[in-house]
Amino acid sequence: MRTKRASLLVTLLGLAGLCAAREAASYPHAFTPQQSKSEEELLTLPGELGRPGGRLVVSLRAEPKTLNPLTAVDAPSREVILGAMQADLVHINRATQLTEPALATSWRVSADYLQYTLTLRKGLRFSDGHPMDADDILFTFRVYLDENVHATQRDLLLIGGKPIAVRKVDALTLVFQLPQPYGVGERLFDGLAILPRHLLEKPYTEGKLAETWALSTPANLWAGLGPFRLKEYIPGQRLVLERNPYYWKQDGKGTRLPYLDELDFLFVPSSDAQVLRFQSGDTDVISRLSADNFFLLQRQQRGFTMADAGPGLEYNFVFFNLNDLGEKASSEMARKQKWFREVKFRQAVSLTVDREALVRLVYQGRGAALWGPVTPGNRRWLNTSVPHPARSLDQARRLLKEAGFSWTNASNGDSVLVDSGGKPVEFSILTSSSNADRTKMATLLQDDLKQLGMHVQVAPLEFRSLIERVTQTKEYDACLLGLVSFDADPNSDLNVWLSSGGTHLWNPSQAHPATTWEAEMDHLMEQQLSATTYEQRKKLYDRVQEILAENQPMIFLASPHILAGAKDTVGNFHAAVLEPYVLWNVEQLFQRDGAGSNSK
Amino acid sequence: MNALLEIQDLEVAYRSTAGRECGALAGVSFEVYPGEILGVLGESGSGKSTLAAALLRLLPPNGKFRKGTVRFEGQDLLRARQRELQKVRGGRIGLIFQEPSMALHPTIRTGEQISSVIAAHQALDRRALREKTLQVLAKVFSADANRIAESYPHQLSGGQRQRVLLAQAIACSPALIIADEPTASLDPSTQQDILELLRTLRDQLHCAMILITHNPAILAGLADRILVLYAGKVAEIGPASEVFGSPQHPYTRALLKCLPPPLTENLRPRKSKLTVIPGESPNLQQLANGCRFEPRCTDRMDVCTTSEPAETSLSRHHAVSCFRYGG
Amino acid sequence: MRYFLRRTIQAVLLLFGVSVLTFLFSALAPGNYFDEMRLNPQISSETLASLRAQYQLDRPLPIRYAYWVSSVLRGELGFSFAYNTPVGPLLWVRARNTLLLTLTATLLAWALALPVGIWSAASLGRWPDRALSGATATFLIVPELVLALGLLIFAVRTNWFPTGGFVSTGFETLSPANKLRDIVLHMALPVAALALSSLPILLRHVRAAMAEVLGAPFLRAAEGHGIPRQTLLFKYALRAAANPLISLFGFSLGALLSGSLIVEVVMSWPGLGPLLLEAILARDVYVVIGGVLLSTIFLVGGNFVADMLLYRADPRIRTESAAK
Amino acid sequence: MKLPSKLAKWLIALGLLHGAVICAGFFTPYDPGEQDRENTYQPPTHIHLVDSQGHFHIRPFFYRYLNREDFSEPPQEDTTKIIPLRFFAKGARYHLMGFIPLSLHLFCSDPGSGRIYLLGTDAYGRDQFSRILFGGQISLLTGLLGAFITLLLGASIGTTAGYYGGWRDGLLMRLAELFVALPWLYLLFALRAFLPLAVSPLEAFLLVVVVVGTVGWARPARLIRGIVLSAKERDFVRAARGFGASNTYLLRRHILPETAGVLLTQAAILIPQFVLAEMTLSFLGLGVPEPLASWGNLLANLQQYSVLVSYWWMYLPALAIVPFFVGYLGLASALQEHANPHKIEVGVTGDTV
Repeated sequence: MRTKRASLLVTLLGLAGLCAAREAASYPHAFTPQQSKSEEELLTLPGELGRPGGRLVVSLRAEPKTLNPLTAVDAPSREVILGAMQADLVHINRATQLTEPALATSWRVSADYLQYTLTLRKGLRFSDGHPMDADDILFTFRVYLDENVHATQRDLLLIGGKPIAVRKVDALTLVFQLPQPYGVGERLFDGLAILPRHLLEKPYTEGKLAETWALSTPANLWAGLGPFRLKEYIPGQRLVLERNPYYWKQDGKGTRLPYLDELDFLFVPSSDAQVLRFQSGDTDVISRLSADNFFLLQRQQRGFTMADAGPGLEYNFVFFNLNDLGEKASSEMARKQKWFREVKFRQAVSLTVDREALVRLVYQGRGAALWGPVTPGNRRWLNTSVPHPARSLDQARRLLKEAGFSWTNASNGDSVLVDSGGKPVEFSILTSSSNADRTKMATLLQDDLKQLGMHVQVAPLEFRSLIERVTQTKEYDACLLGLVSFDADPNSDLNVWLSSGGTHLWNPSQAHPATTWEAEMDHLMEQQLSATTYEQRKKLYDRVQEILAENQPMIFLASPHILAGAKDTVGNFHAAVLEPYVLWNVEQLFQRDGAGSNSK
Repeated sequence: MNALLEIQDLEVAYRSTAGRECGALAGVSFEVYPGEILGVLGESGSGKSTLAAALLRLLPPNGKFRKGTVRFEGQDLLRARQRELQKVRGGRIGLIFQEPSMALHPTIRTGEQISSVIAAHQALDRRALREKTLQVLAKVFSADANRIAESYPHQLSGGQRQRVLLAQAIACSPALIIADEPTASLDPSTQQDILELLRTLRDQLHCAMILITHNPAILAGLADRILVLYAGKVAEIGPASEVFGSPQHPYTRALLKCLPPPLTENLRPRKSKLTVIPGESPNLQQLANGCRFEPRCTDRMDVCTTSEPAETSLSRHHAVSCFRYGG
Repeated sequence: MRYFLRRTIQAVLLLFGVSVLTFLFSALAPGNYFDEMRLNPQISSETLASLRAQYQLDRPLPIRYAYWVSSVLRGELGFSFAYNTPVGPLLWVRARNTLLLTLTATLLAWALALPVGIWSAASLGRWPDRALSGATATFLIVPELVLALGLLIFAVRTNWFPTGGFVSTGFETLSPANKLRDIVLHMALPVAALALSSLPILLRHVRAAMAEVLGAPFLRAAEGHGIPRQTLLFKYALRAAANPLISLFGFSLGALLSGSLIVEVVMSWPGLGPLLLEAILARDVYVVIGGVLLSTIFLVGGNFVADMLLYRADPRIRTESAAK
Repeated sequence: MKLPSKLAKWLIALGLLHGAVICAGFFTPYDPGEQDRENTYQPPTHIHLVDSQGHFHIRPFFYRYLNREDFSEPPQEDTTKIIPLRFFAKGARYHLMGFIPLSLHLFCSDPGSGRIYLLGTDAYGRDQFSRILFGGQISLLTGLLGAFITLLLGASIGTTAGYYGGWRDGLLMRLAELFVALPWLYLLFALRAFLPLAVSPLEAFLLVVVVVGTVGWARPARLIRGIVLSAKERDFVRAARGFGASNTYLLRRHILPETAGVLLTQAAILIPQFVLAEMTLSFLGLGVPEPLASWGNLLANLQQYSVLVSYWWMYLPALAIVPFFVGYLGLASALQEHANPHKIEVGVTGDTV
């Protein structure tokens, strides 16, 4: 056996949350619909005027698996499809985190928040030149909602278990009927690619939709509404996209976007190799940089623009196994769960964590300490009044003493924490072995907790084994994980806070909330779902954050900054804290020298 | 007549794994003349094989020449360059090893093993090489040279293998053949065949031969001169008729006493012979002062325990190392 | 001929065994492909169940196995959950790239290991041998991954070699000669990493096998016949030491598809490595089983070649099997 | 019997190296798991005899490094405070050879005065020197026991297959092929699922040994089989069999000795490989758990690109391990020479038989 440790694909828990938010669309920039030749209604983007032509090369950590938005669930496929090849009706701007017009130029909400009327942009064409109209949208939603297609988007379009209904008013107007009131439903449309009926209707009726648009699809059988379209796929090596000549955006001077002629995705399966290839000039932009590599590149001064976009939406935390295990629980597990259920125990653990050291040692300072799930990067939803208690071993000890714990001296002279039954407090923390940052955090935590006399073992597990343990078999003591909100809106974490949610990690999918504070959180989350103003929602969500801080079901640790880089020659490079961190404005990126990356 | 091979005061030692040295040959001198057969007689451990190896500088890595010269056709082999030496080995001096089953490469066809020897000394093309190989084989096999050439050693009998070794040795018509126990592992009738063959070859090729053996019977009637080796020293050297007729050294006498009537040797002669001479051959790592044969000698004198005898000439061709003759 | 037939039957049985065991392990390994979606709040557990049902993941193991075997017979080698395509074509393309890399590296490693190992054995215990032993010891502890990374750093610093991949971005526009040059340049580092990581082991074996035979009487005999040293070492000694080396060579051939995983990942070589590694982690089981099966075929092939070579090289084995 | 000098030399060298590892607690100043979070990635401490004013001190001393804001700057020594080295001083508690409780260290500094890092510190500010020596205890034992298990399995299976031949050979060799062909990564995932999460260090270690030992037998088995195959066809073995020698006698006297060379070579190769295999297992959560040190752990740090190019002292563990591996390889060669009968016997009697 000669397999050695590989820096395996760091699988972030990409919690893609596409949820509704009730807020009026307010735009920082003026979008002026402009009538251009032959009924085309192009969207004009502000920003630096670019230079058409050239090629941009980006590395992907894994090969995309498909070009079919219905079956794409892996991060690379989504990044390619949603980021560069497809377009949605309404788009969440990754920089402002607000909704803005896309394929739909405007939307109207009925007074009862049950009806959304969308107006389509005029003169839209798919990348193969075929015109797009309301029938394509009807087709798209029929496909998404068809149970036999197994589209993962289907669940999004069910509200309260009932599907959204779509009705065509005329060629450019559609009415979406929601089964129950829902905040700003327009956020639902982000990420829903519109499918070309003229290409997909046949496979759909034949029941072969899932297999269509595999990577080997000939370029002429593929069409989308995004800035780029398929040119060529070379298995294992790269995916080449070319400029969509029918794209519906233009720059301030009326030049049709995108600027780039070609967008190349190279498959570079190791993160270190990605850095090296960026360093050697093979790729033009890089994102998801670790702090170490960020410093490394910054130090080199090889003509890179390095960008620290600030704290992202990833929050890392430890949680204990609070599941109701019933008869399944061993006596040992029952004893441990008695500690874990004790809120003072959790608070003591939280007080012992040296968050400052985590940020310094794990993120080399490019991160933020966390006391709640909302990171400082998400200013609109951060509850600034949640207390940030300083690390205090004395206070932690006092809490533990109050909860009936005490200390004895072990044979080797170490002080050992014991529970009321005299048993030493020992437990293990699961963590994903492929994520170096989290393993490091766990090791630091282990050392922190040793000072309380807790004997903690770190158990790094391969990711899927970990998920199975946490969500299926529930055989674990504690677990260190991280979640990334796809969208800065609280609703993206709905299933984390609802006690019935599948990602309510410490005790998922409960039939009834196990505790009063969980019941209160359920109530608050549901309330904010139907609340109509930002202020109302913010107040409700602030209370959720307070409950979390009081009860510490998750002990929040730290959040890394979003670090990215680009060659100096790449114009309009602005890293965002939302995915895709760098390619979110790919239609505006351009090569200053026009040549693009192709040095060798 | 000029000597073909002249060995003077040859001393060889081995370094043991513990790092100590022990002498295997201690000042051996003799000559070999063109066309003659010199029989070298000695029991196990007397240094016979070392002598054979030393002549061609084939000592194992832990063997070392201490002093002496080996002059062959006017060239000092011990100081010759590797290239020169290689020309002599197999070209001018043919070598026959004692164990035919181990001296042949197990996975190369015999014909190829012979042609390799030829190719090492003569620039011939493939066909000529093959022809020459078959010719050489024909000299040692009355028939079937082709089949033998295509065979692997393990497919041949002991006698056949020994003939192949012979063929390798004579392949380049050498001036001297050194045969180290050529018949030791063979049954008596095959032994006779091989000895007969050796004699024939000598007559055909007019080469000299050093025939090393522990068995005096083999040398009788074949060797022109006899050299008796004991514990790395020459005990007695002289014409075969004289040495066999009137052995002078006590060791030679003891050795010849155990000679059974000719042609009735049993299969494993070594054992029966050596039991007759009392005592065991000396441990060369722990030599006392004095004559090396002294502990086993029936004629020992006082002087024998304190110093070593020198070679004394009895006649022009006959010399003995024993105090009885002056020493 | 009968021997050949017997080997074929054995190979089929082996493949059967490997596939059954891999299937079992895949069932035992925790989690399945759709588990990652479990943490995705967009997707309900009903959808997950229906997806699992669609791919028959909810069926009992024997049925899944039967389903897979029928797919193998169709030449598809099963169906990839992630790629939504048959596994066969996924594997072929990448296996070709892997072979290009590993075959070159293996041949290079052997071409280096033989002369150097023989030289080392011939100077056993003297300084060249000692220096070499030190060097092999050093290389033995350098993990393949570190070696590959080191070479990449070298490439970045010197700019002499590309830092990974198979061809440059503008490959299509190059002239045939430049295309060849481009591929060779891209191959240089991964080949070097692979060759260097297998070299110490090969060297040790060549040296040991040669040291074993160098004291043999027939070599001294051959030396006594004036056979030149080159012939002595490279023909006589090497042939005598061939048996263990041929077995080892069989292993080298067998590892052609499976031995380059890490290097491929680090050097972003479009071979089987990245595909299989991702498939293993994502529990895309049929891709894994297909990959395992493919490398098993190579293994069997490698052993078969080794047996054939042994049969050719050692007449004693030939005689023995003829006698049977 | 007296050992040949070369063998003795290697044995002594390895003995000294292992001695240092076994008595790691005494030779190292600190507990290998102790974190010094203020001093992560510290370069090795310099030991001085002459201070910044040019005064000579009899007692060796060192300076602390000033903390750096940015890791890219070279570290500066704080020359205002001389920290003397203390020899045979009391420090962290440890168990010598695992059972003698002691707190005596060969060298350390006064508590609270600043810490000495002979080989620098890692990402957690742990003393690398201590980690290397303590890590050796686990890794060497893993390598030795693992190699022993592998070779024992390999030799017995290979010998059985080669010696008895026939259906046994076929079966065992197919089994070996199966073992080589199996996807071990999968098996290990499966294995991990069955094991309790929090394994004690001892359990974890035994697991590593067993996993490492049982996975690798196929290759040695095949090599051994090849040798046994040819050995049993040697004339003297055939002869001995003809005389009615028993199988056990033949195996013990004639066949197994032939395999010694390959076994020893394999051992010398396997020990380093197993030390590294531990690294892979750690990745799967099967290896030696943090914060325990092992050589596999230490080398794993090098797999990060940023570490590889930024902190040169992180290479030192690799350098420290080299002498052990050179020692094992040298020992293997010496043993091989010792075991090889031709070369030595020839010299002593002068006649080869």
